[in-house]
Amino acid sequence: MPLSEDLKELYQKVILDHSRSPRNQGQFSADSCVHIHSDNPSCGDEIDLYIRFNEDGSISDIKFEGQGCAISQASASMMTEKVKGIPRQEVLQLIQDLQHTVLGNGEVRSSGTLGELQLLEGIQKFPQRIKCALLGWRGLERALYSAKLT
Amino acid sequence: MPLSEDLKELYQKVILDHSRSPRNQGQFSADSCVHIHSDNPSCGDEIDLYIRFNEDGSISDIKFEGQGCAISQASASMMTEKVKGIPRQEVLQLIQDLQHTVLGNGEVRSSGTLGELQLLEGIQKFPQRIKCALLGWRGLERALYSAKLT
Amino acid sequence: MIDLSHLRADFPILHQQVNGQPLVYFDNAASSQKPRAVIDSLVHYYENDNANVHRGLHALSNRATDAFELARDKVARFIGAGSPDELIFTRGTTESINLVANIWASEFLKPGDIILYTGMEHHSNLVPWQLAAQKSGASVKHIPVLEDGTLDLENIDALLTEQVKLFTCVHVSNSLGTINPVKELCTKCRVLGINTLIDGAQAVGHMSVNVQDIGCDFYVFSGHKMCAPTGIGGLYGRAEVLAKMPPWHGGGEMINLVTLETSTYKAAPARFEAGTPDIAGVIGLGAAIDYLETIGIDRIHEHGAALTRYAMQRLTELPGIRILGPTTADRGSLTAFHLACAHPHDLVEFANTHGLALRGGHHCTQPLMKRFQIPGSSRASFYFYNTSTEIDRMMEILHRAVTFFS
Amino acid sequence: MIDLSHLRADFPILHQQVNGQPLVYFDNAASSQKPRAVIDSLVHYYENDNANVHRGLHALSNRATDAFELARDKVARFIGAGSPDELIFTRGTTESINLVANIWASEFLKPGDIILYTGMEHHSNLVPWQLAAQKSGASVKHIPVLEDGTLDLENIDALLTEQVKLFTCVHVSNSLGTINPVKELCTKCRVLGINTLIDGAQAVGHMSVNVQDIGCDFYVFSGHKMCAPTGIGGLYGRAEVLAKMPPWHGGGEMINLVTLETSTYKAAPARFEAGTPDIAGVIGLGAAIDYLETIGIDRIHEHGAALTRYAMQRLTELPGIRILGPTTADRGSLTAFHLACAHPHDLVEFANTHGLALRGGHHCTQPLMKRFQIPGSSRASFYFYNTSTEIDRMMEILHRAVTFFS
Ligand SMILES: Cc1ncc(COP(=O)(O)O)c(C=O)c1O
Ligand SMILES: Cc1ncc(COP(=O)(O)O)c(C=O)c1O
Repeated sequence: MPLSEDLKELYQKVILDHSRSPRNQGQFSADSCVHIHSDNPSCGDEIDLYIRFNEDGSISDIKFEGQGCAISQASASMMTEKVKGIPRQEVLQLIQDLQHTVLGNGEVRSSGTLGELQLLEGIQKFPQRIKCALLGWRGLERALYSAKLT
Repeated sequence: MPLSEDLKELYQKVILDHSRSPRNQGQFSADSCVHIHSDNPSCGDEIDLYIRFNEDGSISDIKFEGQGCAISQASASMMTEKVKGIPRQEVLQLIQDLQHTVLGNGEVRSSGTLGELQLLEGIQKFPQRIKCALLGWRGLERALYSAKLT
Repeated sequence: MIDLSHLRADFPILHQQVNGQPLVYFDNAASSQKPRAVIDSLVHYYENDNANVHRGLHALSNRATDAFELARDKVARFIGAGSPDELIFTRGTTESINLVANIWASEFLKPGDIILYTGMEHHSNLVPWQLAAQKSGASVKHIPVLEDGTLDLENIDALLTEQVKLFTCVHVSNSLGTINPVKELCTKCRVLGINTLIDGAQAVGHMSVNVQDIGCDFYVFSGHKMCAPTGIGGLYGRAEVLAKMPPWHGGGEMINLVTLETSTYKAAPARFEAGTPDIAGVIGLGAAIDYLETIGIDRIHEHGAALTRYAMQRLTELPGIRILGPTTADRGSLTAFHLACAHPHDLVEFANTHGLALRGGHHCTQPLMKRFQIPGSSRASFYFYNTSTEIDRMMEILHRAVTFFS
Repeated sequence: MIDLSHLRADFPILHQQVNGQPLVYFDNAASSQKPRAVIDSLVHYYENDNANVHRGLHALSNRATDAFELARDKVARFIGAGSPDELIFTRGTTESINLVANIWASEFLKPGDIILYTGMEHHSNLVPWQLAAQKSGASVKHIPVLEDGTLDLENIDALLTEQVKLFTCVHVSNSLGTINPVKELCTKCRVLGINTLIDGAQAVGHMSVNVQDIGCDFYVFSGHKMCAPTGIGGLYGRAEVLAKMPPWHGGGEMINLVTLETSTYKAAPARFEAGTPDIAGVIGLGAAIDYLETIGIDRIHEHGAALTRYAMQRLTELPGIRILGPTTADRGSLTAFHLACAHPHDLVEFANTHGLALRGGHHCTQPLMKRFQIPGSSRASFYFYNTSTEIDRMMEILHRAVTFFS
């Protein structure tokens, strides 16, 4: 398959759609959320995550603001749709699965749980874009570890 | 002519003889002479010139001490034999002639006046040795210009 | 437009397919390609003459030294230096600037002094001065960039205060294509006793450069952007200024006498070239200059300007395009733009799948991107081996990209 | 002696006549020759993959970046670094030392501190420390050299006082051939909290080197002495120490965020590699390591030691000869000597007219020459492509020289 086909696959409708109309855009007031800024200065991509946690460590609500390439913004947008409400342990597992999918290494626990995110698999053919796809996810991971747990 | 023949020519008996038994070795007491130190640290060659001048600027006596390669020491030794007693102007001319001979450029006023020094012509084939051949002469030049003239 | 397409035969790398399409290499501002003559000069050196320079008395070492110093003469002449002793070999523009920002600054910069640069400098001409300012207690100031991509010189005389000790400026901007009036600026500075450094990374090899005519104190450039090997570049320093600078690196070749306690140093250029240099790189740089001179530097400039004009004209076809930099005729041979529908990285990725090598991003000029309020731009940069047919091909691909991303 | 003479076919330069005689190249300690495989790696890079690294999103740039970082992995593994991030590319040994003497010293050196080096260091490992001491108010001290060319370590514990902040030492002396006990010395220093830098210019590529086993904080070397191109070398820095060091040069690739006022910086190795690197040089260094590994570094060492033993034994034939350095079996692959009848420069000149490339002079170790009270020495230095037949030829020529000059 020529690379231009791979590219089409990478930028499938879903991803272009998320990048053009990102879901869960915006922020919460500072005292009611964890705010994590991630950037990749070498390409100018930026993601600001605003996350509200439940008592049990699961995510009650999440928004983001950002700028950058289609991959970084779409990946973050898809992420915010995916992680709301599910238990902390499962989010951590999801982050790992997503990383394995994008890097094409390790084992994905159950690709079923990834859903739409499975589309990011196409990144494997574009290794220099991996950091774009993971930018928001790395922020989420930091947020999970920095959130005070009871 | 192969270079090994050129080399034989360069190190002719006369030059090897001067380098093994340098003429006018030694020094004068500091207050009675001009002392000039020249060195080429990149090859470790050193020449210390001790020169007594006549009232008219001509050299009344000259001695040297030094260490280094055969070329630098022989050239200095031959120089001390040559410059004693002749008028300042002629010494300056001689320095210039010698430089032209060694560098193979410019015009030698009269090769006759060079005598034995003409042998140093062979240096032209060994450009990296030119600074050895000129080490003592550059010192002499500085001495001539630094000597108080009446 | 003059036709230089026959020169493509000299560049083996250009004749390849990338992702099933013929390569169109428009990333010359990042690094140029190398002609057979330059590659051959390296091979010839390593197969015949390789040895350490300056220190040997044997045949190979003498040959290597002669070739090395001959290249210095060539480069010095090529940029119009007064003497080969004014030319110091470095790894490239970045190292050259850092040398000056360390050594000149350590001698001449005092607390309260000002270094004046511009808003369109490459990171390599910003960061070293910020570091030098931090060390010395000096500060940095900049000349703003106007909307049209030229320098705002209206207040230049007010900016050139007595505190300014060094003015530095890019000759040709790698992000905008602007050619700055470096001669006028250096003349002003010279009168005021302000030292000057010109970043010629995008100028040397693209247009005629004469450092004495410009009247700068320092001029810096990279070989890899002008057909020479990677890893070699130059620093021109006016003899008078170099003579006042303390040594840079310590080591072999820059010393006179070394003891276990202290040492004495040679004069320029040796003073600033400690250790074994990139001998093959220097010889390759000489070969690159020989090659460029057979074409003629003015023809190279003319061809680059014509290609750029053509590209800029055709780019306006694209909906939602914003073209950066001046629209005047006299420009560097590159054009940068931003498409509303696609982030530069997405666009460059798309181009690559069609065999087109563009560059997307901040081009090491983050402050400039901020000034124009864009996350980055896409850039097409040309050299003499590029053709208008390649620009047509680029346009075909960009049109497709617009359809794809819209 | 193992026979590696078939490898001579890999080195185009060796098959030439110099002054009508077959070239005998015994100046390997100054710079080694390059095998076809290394030359080819440069040609391949320039003909296929040349582009700037790290910054592009197009195919050539990705290929160049991959090849560049693959070479970093290779070099890091070759010297036993813990991670590729501990390997910084520089122009060579001299630049590597100067980086540390500037950057480590600016952070860690205070007035009253002591830098301890040895009496057998190359100028490149003396002058940078003298300059650093001048700047910081620290001072330099040295471990003396014994008559047999080894370090005088009797008082080492007394020398390693609390004031000593850095100890540096050549791994294999380029003037004596001594192999210093760097592991023992670094272990001592580690216990005392003293940082260590080992100059491996004559060791890497000649013998097995493992920086973690040695236990040093810094290890430096030059590619051009180990079959790689000119202009490339390395600095190993222990991660923990590198992490504490401020940036070196400012410029592209070493920054995170740049504004017109200030900037933030990446971690090692990028932090210390501003600007476009010598991409082809790095790739060539990787190719050199591949080549050396097909031979086997232990065989290279064994062959060099055997050649040196043979040369040292035969040199004793010459009247009035003084051979420098240890006479023990475990030595670097070089031997330096002084003939009473001829100054080294005269001898080397004579050798050259017979096709033999020796080195004569102070070998950038003036203090060592002073210590042994000689104006300089003649040096024959070997690599794996040299043979005992060539040593026989050298002896023939040296015998003639004795006759000529006596
Ligand atoms: C204007 C300008 N300055 C400086 C540089 C840095 O050059 P180098 O990376 O060769 O040191 C570049 C190129 O990247 C440039 O375009
Ligand atoms: C022991 C030693 N240290 C340092 C150097 C300097 O290496 P370079 O000139 O490659 O920087 C050399 C070689 O000349 C050497 O032999």
